[in-house]
Amino acid sequence: MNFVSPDLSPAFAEMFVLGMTCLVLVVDVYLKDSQRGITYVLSMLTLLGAAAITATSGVVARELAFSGHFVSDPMGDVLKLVVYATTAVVFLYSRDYLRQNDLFKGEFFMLALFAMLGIMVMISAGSMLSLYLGLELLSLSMYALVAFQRDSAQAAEAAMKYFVLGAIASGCLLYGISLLYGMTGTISLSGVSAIFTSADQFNIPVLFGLSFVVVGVAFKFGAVPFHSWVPDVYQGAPAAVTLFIASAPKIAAFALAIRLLVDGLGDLQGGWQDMLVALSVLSIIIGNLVAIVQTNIKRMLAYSTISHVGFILLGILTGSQEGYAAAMYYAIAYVVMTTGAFGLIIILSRKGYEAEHLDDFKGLNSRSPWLAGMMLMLVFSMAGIPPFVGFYAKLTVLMGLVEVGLTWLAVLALVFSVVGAFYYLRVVKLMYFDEAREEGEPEAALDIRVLLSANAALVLLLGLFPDGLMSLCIKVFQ
Amino acid sequence: MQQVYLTIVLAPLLAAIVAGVFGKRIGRTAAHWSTILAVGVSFGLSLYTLIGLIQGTIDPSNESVYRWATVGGMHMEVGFLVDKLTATMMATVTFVSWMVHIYTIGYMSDDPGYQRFFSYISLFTFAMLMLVMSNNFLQLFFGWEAVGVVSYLLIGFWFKRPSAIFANMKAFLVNRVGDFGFLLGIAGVVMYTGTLDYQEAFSHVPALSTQTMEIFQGSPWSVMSVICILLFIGAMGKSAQVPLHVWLPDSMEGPTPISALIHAATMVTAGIFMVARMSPMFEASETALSFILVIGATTAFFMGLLGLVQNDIKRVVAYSTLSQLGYMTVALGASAYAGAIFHLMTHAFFKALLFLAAGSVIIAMHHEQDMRKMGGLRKYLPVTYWTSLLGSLALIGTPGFSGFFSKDAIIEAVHASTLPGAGYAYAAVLGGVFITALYSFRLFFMTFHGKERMDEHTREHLHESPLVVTIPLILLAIPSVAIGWFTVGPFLFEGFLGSAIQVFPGHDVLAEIGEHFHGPASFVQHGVMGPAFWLALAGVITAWFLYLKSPETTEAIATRLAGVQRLLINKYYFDDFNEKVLAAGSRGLGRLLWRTGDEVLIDGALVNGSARLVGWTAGVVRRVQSGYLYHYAFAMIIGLALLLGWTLLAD
Amino acid sequence: MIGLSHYLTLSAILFLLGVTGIFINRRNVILLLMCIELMLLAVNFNFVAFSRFLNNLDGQIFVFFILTVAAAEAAIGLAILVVLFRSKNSINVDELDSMKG
Amino acid sequence: MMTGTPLLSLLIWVPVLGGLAVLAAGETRASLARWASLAISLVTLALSLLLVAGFDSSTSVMQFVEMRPWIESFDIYYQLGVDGIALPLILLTTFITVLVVIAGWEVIQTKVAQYYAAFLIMEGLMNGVFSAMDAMLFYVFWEAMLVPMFIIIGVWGGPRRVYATVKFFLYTFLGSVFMLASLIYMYMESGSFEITSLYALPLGMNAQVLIFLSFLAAFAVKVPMWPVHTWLPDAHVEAPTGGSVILAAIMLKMGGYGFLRFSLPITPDASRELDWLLIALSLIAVVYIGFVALVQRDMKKLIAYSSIAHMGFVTLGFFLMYAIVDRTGSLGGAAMGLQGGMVQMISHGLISGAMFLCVGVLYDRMHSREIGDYGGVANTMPVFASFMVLFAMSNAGLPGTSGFVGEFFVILASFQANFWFAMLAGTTLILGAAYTLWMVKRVVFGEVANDKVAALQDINRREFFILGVLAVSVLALGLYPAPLTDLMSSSLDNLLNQALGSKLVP
Amino acid sequence: MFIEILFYLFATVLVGAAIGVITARNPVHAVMYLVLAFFNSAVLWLLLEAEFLAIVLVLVYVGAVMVLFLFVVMMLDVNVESVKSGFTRYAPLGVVVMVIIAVELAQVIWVRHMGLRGVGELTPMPADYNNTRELGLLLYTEYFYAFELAAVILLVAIVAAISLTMRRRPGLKAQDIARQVGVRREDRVKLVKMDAEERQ
Repeated sequence: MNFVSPDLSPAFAEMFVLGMTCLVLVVDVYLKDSQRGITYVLSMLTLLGAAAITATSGVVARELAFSGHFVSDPMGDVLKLVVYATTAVVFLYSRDYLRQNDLFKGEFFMLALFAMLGIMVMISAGSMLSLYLGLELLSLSMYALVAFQRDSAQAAEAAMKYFVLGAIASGCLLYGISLLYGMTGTISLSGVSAIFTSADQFNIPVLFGLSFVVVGVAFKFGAVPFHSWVPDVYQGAPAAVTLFIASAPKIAAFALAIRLLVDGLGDLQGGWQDMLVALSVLSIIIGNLVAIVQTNIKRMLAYSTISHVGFILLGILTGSQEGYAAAMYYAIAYVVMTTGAFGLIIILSRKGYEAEHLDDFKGLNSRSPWLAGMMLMLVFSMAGIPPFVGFYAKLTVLMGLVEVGLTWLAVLALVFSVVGAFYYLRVVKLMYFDEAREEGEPEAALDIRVLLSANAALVLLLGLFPDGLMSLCIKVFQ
Repeated sequence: MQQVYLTIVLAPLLAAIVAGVFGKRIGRTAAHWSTILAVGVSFGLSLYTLIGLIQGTIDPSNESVYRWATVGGMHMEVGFLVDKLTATMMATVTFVSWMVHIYTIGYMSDDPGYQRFFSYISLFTFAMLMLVMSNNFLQLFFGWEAVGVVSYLLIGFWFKRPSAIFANMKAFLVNRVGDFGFLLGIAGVVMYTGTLDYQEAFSHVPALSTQTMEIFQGSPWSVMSVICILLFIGAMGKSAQVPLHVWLPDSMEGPTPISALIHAATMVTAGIFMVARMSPMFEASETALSFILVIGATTAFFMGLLGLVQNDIKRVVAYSTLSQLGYMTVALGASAYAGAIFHLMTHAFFKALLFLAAGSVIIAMHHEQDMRKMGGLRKYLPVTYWTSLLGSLALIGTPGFSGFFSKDAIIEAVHASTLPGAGYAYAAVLGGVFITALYSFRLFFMTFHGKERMDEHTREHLHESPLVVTIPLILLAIPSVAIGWFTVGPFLFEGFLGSAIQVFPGHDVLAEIGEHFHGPASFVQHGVMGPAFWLALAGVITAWFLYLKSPETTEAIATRLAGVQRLLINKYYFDDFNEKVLAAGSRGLGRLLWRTGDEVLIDGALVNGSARLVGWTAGVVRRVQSGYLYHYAFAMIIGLALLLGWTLLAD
Repeated sequence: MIGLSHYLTLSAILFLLGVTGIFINRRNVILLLMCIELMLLAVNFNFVAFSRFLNNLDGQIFVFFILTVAAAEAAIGLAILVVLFRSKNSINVDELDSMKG
Repeated sequence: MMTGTPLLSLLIWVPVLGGLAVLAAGETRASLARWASLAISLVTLALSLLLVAGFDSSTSVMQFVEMRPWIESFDIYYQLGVDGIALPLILLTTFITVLVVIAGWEVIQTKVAQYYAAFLIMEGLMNGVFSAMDAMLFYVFWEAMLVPMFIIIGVWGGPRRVYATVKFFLYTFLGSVFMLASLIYMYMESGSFEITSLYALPLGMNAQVLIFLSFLAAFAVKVPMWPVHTWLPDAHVEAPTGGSVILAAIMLKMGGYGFLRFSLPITPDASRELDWLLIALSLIAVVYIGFVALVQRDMKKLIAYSSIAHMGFVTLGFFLMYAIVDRTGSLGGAAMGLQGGMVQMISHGLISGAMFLCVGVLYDRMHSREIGDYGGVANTMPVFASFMVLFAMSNAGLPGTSGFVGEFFVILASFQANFWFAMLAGTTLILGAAYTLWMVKRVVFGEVANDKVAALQDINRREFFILGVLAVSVLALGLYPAPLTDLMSSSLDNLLNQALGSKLVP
Repeated sequence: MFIEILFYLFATVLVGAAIGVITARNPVHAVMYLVLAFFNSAVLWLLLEAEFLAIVLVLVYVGAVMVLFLFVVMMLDVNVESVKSGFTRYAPLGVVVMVIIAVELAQVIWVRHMGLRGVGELTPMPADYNNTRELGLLLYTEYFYAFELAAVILLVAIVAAISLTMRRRPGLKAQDIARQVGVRREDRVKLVKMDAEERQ
């Protein structure tokens, strides 16, 4: 028995988040409803502290910890920081919305923090096991969050669908993992990576395992045909939860893909490339097409997400460092844009009323030019119009594609982004060209307004000066 | 001298701007005085130039004023080429214009657009001077189009009249058809000579005369023929040659001074002038000359015929103008450029006179233009009567009158010409003489003699026109009668125009005639013995018989030749063809292209069609998202199955 | 001789039966949860079999965690089910169609 | 030359930031927005005049070059510069924007600040397009322009504005994405987005043809060339006057500019190979669209179609060079085609702008663009009628006005390429006059058609100023185009050399 | 041979039970079939000498999870008869797809032998081999991190389950121990002092 106490330092951030979440859990029990603000502040402090820890950890190279189950590398740190920020933004946007809808409970923050912890685990996963556990931690919290508004039948329905489909997906993922384990005898990603060689990309059983794994990854992303949950969940969940689901977990999905497909199965790139090509093409086509006929903005954004996911996958499937960096850049840009868009939906919502119909955006420019302007930037950014960040996201992905000779894919993606522009334009049309259905400026707290402005400004600033983030993404993959 | 030339050109322009832009502010009198003064100055200086050139105190000059643009290494400049040809044109144009300015004071006295009118005619004078004084094709084209625009504005001067604004558009468009050819001709010149300058271009002609180009695969055409015919198409538009003549009769919708100035004396002769100016080029292509000859002859005869059935006094004169332009064109075709220019000059005087006289009649008749409502005006309008008699005599070529010298020279020249088509042309011009006399005196008799057919009210108010009208008539009558006597010699036979006109020896019909020329008196004597004189006389007598002596014979003939009459009244159906086939066809084609091409095919099928396709597909695809959990699961499993299957198949 | 392939086949059959159960059934949602358990059981079979045939305990450890997670998953799944039942008064899969398109 | 002052940057950012400032000032202070916008646009105009003053037209190298790293990860630079091709277009932009600002003075009463902000931002972006020397920077400006234009047409446009503006946006967006793909491809080949390094990049024939076609997709839509022109009539008809003016005067020019800046020098061999296609499309535009314009009942639509026909001359002029050089071996004719196209662009900018402003003047009074609703406007609006006739004449290519110059050059050049090209191009003399004058006849001349026309007021001082300034420019350019042609000639000669060279991979 | 018989016996029952799960009309029956399936699996795992997991499966899974299922089924009292037809219209198609996947899997498992390297014959473990001990050794050393995570997941499950299902009905009377314990005499008993009535 030689038990060596493991070096815990790489996982300080995770431990801090876990500890603080437990603290929130305990503190929250003793709070009256009127004092929930303390939970909120504590949650925010958790994020702040975690950010401080991660930011100061100064990881420069890839390090393994916990017998290889934990990896810390610069990419992970960057992604984690993005996740903290996203979660904080989600909390801030949601605060008043939750209050108005009697959802301002400690459980929301706890579950969200647990979900975030799951994301962090996934980001730092060094083995298929920790990847799986992180995924489940995230998923279980998410299922609960979706059903969080207990009096809403839609939310419960959405949660049920999400749960069942998610379980199938994790079943598939596990099945795939089990096959991979069977063929390699290890569950550590680096171990798997050491065993497979590029010759294995023609090895049918390996590819079988890979297929199952890809199903799991694709589900997490919401890529067609594993996308069915996305629109229903986005629509059914309360806007605050949708905001969360739509943002941070995409980073998790990206991490999942990178850890599993690149870190673990990088040598099988030839195998999964074709699969991802099919998935991304379908996602871009179906996402953009079906978004056109939506009348519910949450649903529309869901389909738009699906098409964005197609782009992220395009970046990953290149199998090149530039492509991964592009996908990461895209994922981050997507998160920035999508938080803004859902943030605006939250601002427009009132007590007992979700501003989820596209018509709710009618005449927003007359009601509040400022909000309309912010949404304008967000929407054009999503459509990929320069000088907003969405354009550079697409650009980097396309450059990655062209570099590996997949020009036809780039052209196809571009053409469908034109199709997609149509429904984004519709939002602008509603805001700017139509008469308002109701009068008065939507009410929102100052900090939320500032946040939204900052969010939109970020979309613009990252567009005007895209290099900082871009070079960061490239650096972490070198 | 450049300052002088610039003054000649710019004075009318300046006056036009003053009268046009500040017309309201400076009032009517100031408007007409400023323009009359400016054109007067131009005339004075033009005359000075002409005399100077004749006397040799001024050298012909070819100078550029400024560089317009440099393109592809080619300088395009604006400049003046002043030689005797130019100076003659300048003097004629400014003189007639000046007269018309003065006349207008009376004619337009009660029109609300008084200042505007003066501005336009001054502007016209500027444009016409730019045209004739140009030393290059660019400026020529500028003047060419500018006179067209002013003509457009003036024909539509009374823009409330539907007929006027129809006529001006028609005039512009028909002219544009000519300009289309003209511009292509210029393009040809640029391509083959690399310059827009006349002199430089002419210097390339000898080298080009044997060169060919392929317009249709495999059939080489002479470059010079192509260029000259294209240029001549421009002249056909401007000088109203068949089949681009249709605008001229309609242009009579404009005020009469305009008809005199633009549509008789000056603008319409621009084509003639241009061909004469380009004589070195046209000489290089017999094909083009033949073409010109035939077109001119056709115009001269057949347009004259149309004058016989018109009742509108101005339209008769207009057809007469067409016919006379045909004569000039024939002269060009026969290489008798000097004859053409000579006829141009004499015609400018007597035709302006006739128009102004007609205008005087119209004033007296309170803007009634139908000759059937006139008659017996002789006693009411003595000055007009006598001046129009002189004008008509000049027009029909009465020996000794100016028109005689020029027309007879043309007839002789055609007779002497050996080009293909010369025989036809000779017949046509001779027939034209008879027709000219017939319609001229038909007009004269119907207007001034016979029964007074106007209504009582008009008759009571009949009186001679004011002095501003009659003085120009008298002043124009003088050259109409006399100028031929003094100028025929130098113009036609003594090389007055000098090097401005170049004729290949083989074509030089005037020189041939010139061998028999022994002064104007003998020319008259010779003319009296020629067929032309007798034909003219016959025409006058026939007119007297048909329209004064025995109108019933006229009717009998008319019924006998009903078919011919219908043809003539409908102007050979040119207008019908243009309106019902060309214009309507264009509109129909436009509508077809718009509705079918743009709206149905491109927009409907391609643009909206693809949008609809996208929408339809989206509608279908969204149905897959049925809301049922088992469908969603099924979709996932199918996805899985496909991934697995693909791996197996790819193996 | 019972080899690895036998176990794998058995596991594959179980997995597919689980999946099939999910999408051919239009009865209540509980059944779906049970089908998920079947799928996980199949996965566990794989792991156990591989672990045994590879002489490598990692697989069994993995199964241990899967069992844990599956329990948590079942708890949450059932909780959602209860919420669903309370708000809809039905757990029919057929009636979960308020959102579509 | 003003060294050190980043004039081009100022030209881009002064209006953009100014526009944002106007936007921030809000809707409550409309007159402040107006005056501020006027001031900003005037400053920008002054800046562009400084540019002209410091420009050396004897050389074809880029001037006022600014270069800063922008996206280093992809070697994308913030690189600006102008040559004789871009400079006139920048000047046109700043000039027209001032007029547009004035033109909206009393007409726009709703969301004034947004209106002006949109135009100012547009101005900056358009200047950016014309001065960008990095292909990606160019693309960014190129696409970003769609946003303000989309808003302008959609918010202040006519009844079918939504259809029109969406159509405009998607059409142009679809066209330009192909260009993006090509740019990326070339970046992969050359490792740089710098336009000058793309000039130097050798490319195989197939690659060139594909790149050429993708550029064609982008630029042909913008120009627009037949058969991708149908967005233009709709967009023009529905756009507010200012929008139509900017659209016609400047945005269409970007397509032409793109051909010169990208297609010809980057893919010379493909251009040579496919020049027949461009010439054919241009001639179709001239003839086909000429006929279509003839039967329009809506004034703006008519002018829009006439724009397409006139832009046909631009593209015709640009792509004649190969045929000319093959047939005559003379570079002069080829240069003439290029010059003609360029002059036509500038001139069309002035004339179409003026025509749209004229229609705007009428529309503001009668709220109708139907030709049938008018008649005899000259009776009640004589001054306006004079302007209208003048601009109509220049639209019909009357010598002495700018409309003639470009057409003249192009027809001269096309004759050197092929007699039939000239023949078909020359039909514009007839068709152009026909549709323009027919419209003038029905609108301006004739008896007063109805009470509404009878009640018309002649143009006020503001309108007189705008139209007057345009009239003076149209005449000045027509009577003395040498300054313009001299400004462009060395750059165009240089372009000609590039376009006639070959850069096939050996 | 004995092993084979056992394997096929239990495997058959297992598959039968699984089919029972997905076809049973009555949810209670389905749960029972599932329990049967778990038991059979446990036995099969014993054949694979994974004793600890087999026990855990029975104890934890059948003992806790399946009971929970039963509990919920009972609690929700789902009306069995309300469902007329149990299968979707696409069920046959679904089965076809599943058969296709099955064929694909079989192809890989039997024809390609999973592409395994180094998988030999099954050699029985030594007699002193303690599966539980070996697992425990690994679990608390190498899998320490995962173990903690599993704990967190369970915590999440608890939090989630409680927050989703616990509700306070307005009329519900709940016991409050603290209040019960902390009650003071003064709160419950009120001594009222009143004058004695005068005797009649």
